[in-house]
Amino acid sequence: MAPDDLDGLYRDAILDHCRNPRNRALVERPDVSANAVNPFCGDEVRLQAALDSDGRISRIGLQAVGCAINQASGSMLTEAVLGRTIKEARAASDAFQAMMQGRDTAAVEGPLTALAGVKKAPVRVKCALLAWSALDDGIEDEERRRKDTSGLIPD
Amino acid sequence: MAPDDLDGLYRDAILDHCRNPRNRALVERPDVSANAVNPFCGDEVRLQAALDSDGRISRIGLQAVGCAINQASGSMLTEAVLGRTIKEARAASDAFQAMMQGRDTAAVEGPLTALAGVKKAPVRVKCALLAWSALDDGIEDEERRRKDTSGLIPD
Amino acid sequence: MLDTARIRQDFPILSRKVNGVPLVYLDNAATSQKPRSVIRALVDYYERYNSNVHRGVHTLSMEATDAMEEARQKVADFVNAESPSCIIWTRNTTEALNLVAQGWAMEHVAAGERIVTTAMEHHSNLVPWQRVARERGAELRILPLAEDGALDLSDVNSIIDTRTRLVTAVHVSNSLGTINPVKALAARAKEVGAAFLVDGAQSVPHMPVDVQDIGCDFMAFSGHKMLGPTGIGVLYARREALERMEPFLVGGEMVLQVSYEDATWNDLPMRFEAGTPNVADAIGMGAAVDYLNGLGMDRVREHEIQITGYALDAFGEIEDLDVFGPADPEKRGGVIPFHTTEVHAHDFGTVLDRRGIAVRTGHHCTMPLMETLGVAATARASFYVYNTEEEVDVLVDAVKEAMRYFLDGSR
Amino acid sequence: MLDTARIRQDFPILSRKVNGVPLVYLDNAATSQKPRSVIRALVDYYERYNSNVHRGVHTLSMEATDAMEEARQKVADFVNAESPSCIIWTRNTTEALNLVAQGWAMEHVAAGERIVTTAMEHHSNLVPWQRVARERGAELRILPLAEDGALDLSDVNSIIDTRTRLVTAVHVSNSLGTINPVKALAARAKEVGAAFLVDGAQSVPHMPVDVQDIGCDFMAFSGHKMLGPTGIGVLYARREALERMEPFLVGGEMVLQVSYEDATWNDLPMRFEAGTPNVADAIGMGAAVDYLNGLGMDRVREHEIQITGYALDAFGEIEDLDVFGPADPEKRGGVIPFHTTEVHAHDFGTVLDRRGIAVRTGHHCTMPLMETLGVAATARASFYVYNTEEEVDVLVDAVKEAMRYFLDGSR
Ligand SMILES: Cc1ncc(COP(=O)(O)O)c(C=O)c1O
Ligand SMILES: Cc1ncc(COP(=O)(O)O)c(C=O)c1O
Repeated sequence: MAPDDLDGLYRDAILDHCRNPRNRALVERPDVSANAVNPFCGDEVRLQAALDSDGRISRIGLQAVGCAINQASGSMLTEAVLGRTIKEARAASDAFQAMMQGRDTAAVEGPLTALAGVKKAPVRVKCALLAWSALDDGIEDEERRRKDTSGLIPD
Repeated sequence: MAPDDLDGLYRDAILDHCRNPRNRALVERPDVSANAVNPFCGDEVRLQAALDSDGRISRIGLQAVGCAINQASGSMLTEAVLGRTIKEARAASDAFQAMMQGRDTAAVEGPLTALAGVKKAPVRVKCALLAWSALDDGIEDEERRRKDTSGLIPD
Repeated sequence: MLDTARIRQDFPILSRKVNGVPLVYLDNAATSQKPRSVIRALVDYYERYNSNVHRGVHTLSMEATDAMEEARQKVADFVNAESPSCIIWTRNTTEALNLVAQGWAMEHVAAGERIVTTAMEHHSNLVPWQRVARERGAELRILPLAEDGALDLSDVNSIIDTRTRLVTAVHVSNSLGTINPVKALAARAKEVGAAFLVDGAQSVPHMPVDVQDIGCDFMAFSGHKMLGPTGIGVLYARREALERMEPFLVGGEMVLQVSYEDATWNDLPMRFEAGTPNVADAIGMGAAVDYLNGLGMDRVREHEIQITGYALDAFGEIEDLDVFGPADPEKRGGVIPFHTTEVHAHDFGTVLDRRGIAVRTGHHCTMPLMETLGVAATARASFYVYNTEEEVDVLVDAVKEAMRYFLDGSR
Repeated sequence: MLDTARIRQDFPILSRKVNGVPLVYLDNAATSQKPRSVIRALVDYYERYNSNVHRGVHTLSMEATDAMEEARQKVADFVNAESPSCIIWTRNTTEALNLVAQGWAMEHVAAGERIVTTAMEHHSNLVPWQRVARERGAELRILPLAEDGALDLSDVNSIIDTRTRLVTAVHVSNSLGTINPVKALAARAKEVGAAFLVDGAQSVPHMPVDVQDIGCDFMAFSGHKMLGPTGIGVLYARREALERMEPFLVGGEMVLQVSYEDATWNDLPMRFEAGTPNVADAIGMGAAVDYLNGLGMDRVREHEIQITGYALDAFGEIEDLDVFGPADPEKRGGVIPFHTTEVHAHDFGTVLDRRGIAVRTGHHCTMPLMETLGVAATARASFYVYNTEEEVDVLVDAVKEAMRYFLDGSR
């Protein structure tokens, strides 16, 4: 019974983010807002973010309910995308998904790399992805809204 | 490929009755009359018999359509019960069924014993029994009728 | 008591390693493992007498038919059904329950009448009744839960009233372990003239079950949960009930005569078995019944009371861990659902898997019950004839380890 | 050509003796025999990774889920389905056909509309439509038979008219051998806006079949007729068709969220697979597909044309023996139904069985067709990958012997 074995899955960074989740406070007047649910395990994520005038994520709040991997992934997400533009956030999301699906690990940096170990338990990969699917949904909504608005108000 | 092997099943008596069925002509004004069908193989039996004043089967007609075993069994049946009382016919039927179900072979005599070999092909036993189930049905009907009549007309 | 050491020899999978350590299989409520004799029965069938059944005059077909019907007789005897023609082969419990819903309830439940089920049903014994109730304008009533994981029967006589046409209950809950008082429910159903259906998925494999003694009209169970193969299940139905049922699947084998315009139905039980049956797995289920009879169902039950009691005691000593269901092992099946706010069920599942332990995690197909209990998911260990107290020790240690690990990272 | 001598080595049952002589298995249209690799796949599953699938986080459950989904992918590729989510596991062809009848046709066929099927359907593709037509007040129309055992399509455009909602046809007739022009029927169905369902029970096992090329909305087939285990079958359905279908069986695994009052359905294909699936046999069916792919379906078809041609020639020389179905082996599957007024089909069956030969006798679940043909029953020899011309010789000799025997007792 090698503890190392568990550590490969639940690395210290994961346990740290899970015990002390960052950016749990939801933001006021969010520009990006989305929920994601996995009905099979009861995991839930609620994500909100506000953009500054440059289109950068200036504030972010995320509340994750459920397993350690979901919570840690959500918490790490907030740190990874805070201060980034929407486009950069989307690229980060793509990179993270590529890593978790075993396609390409190159573009992921920082604590998020700790989640690569979850691939050892393939059914848990979707736990790691839940927060990111909320982010993708929120960004998509926001972009659609912008397009609609720019279409309505000719400049 | 031992021909004996087939002979155990299709004994000469069976082939003889099958090629030259006895008592094929249906009788006029029958007292006993019944049909039996096996929808799965298309076998059919039509049986009619007239009783004399002693309650003996004085005339009998049976038409069997289908396989050799059904035809032979029906033909043999007519010879076995002609001249018998209804009660005797029913006893003959019971004895034959006991033989075919492997319970008791003692009470069967004459050409009918040739059908015992059919037990080697258990699914075919019901072919051998079809005519007899028509006989049973016909006798039962006739007895019910007699009872009803005797109940209706007080003597 | 069962000789588990000897029994384990009969199950090839139990010598397997998982993640480098011996498999500790505690997911028996989901599906059981199979003894060599069951696997052998399948191989034997395919290697020696595989054939389509019914109406074949050739030797293989006769042998296959005989073997399948013999298996039906074994299953009938196992639950003390009055006749093998009361045993309908289905794929699983779920199909058996749907057969009652579609074939019986859709015919016999009318608008304004009631169907009564319980708060602890598996989705398979809940969703079919939602559909019948909706389509027939009937009311679906739920017998509620008491504090201790038992049914609250204080209002049973008003819930099951004279407008009730069908009462159904799970015999042993797969999420709580609770053994329900099916005999009493059968009696109340009879009183009001309702039919009574038992979901026996978790009882038939684990204790002596006598359908006539219970007095139920229908009972559903699955081969795969009782040492048998996947793909075969059973609906037991009283003959009178079967005769009032419409066929569910129509086609080959279940008809008597067919014209282009019309068809008449075959005798029981074939009327409810359309198409080529799952011959091999029916025979395999017969072999599973033989194996269980060899152990003795009384002793199977005894063993489970013992190991469940042992596990309840050990779990009871873990702080901050909740175990659901009745406290008395005599009142429950060998199912232990546990939960803590410290460790999510899925993390339990993953950590235990690294230790070779297979438990199920999630809602166990009882979402409404989970909502009532106020949890999103539980982890569930469930026992069978081959499980040992040593395996319970391995489980308990791993649960403690997981809790320490997630709480402060210590091991 | 197929190397039958080598292939026979893969089928343990073929070395069996029946009534003291080697088994000559010619009942393949009823069910096929199984190669060692399929039996091995089942044993492997039960000995190494048997587990309930879906949502289990433990290793065995993940392995079982992966293997079952891999099998689904194999089956999808085998018939060139656009996606594995278009493959629904059922028990057999009959259940697959009923799923279309109950899940699709009951929803989409209205009073006064038409369902069109053919005069040579198996009961399983006739009786379900009788029921839908009766319950929905629709009309069931039958495409008639031509002289040579083919369909008479001279009136097809008036029979399949714009009020037709569903057209269905057997791809290869199990009673005649006829290969039907399913592509043309698909085109006509599309023209009038009707859905098209193919009964592929006798085609998928025996020839290359491409559902997209045919252009059908649904296709049903059985594992047990294509070297796979009993108890597993498939409904292929186009995604658009599946999305317009109601679940047939409801309960565990096929739901997304459930309350006491209501439930929402899961994604495709799980929506149509309630309860624990037949995991082992699905995996076994995948192994059967592997085996057939190893042989090459083109060569399987070639072999059957060859052996069928050989048998047709030999039978053609027997006086007073009628063989039904198209004369050209290219236009038929490997099914030879024969009949003579001298020897009843059942007597043929019994005599051939004494010679080790397994043929099917009776109406082959096509009673209305038998009535059209004017016979009560036929004997039917049907071939597969392991059958040889020597076996045809044994059959032909035994048929001649039986005819002599019943005619004049000579042997
Ligand atoms: C053409 C055809 N359709 C349907 C079926 C029914 O198949 P199953 O019995 O596997 O449901 C058969 C097999 O008997 C068949 O030959
Ligand atoms: C109580 C209960 N009912 C029904 C079922 C459904 O059984 P199956 O999946 O074999 O249809 C189960 C198994 O999961 C169960 O535990």
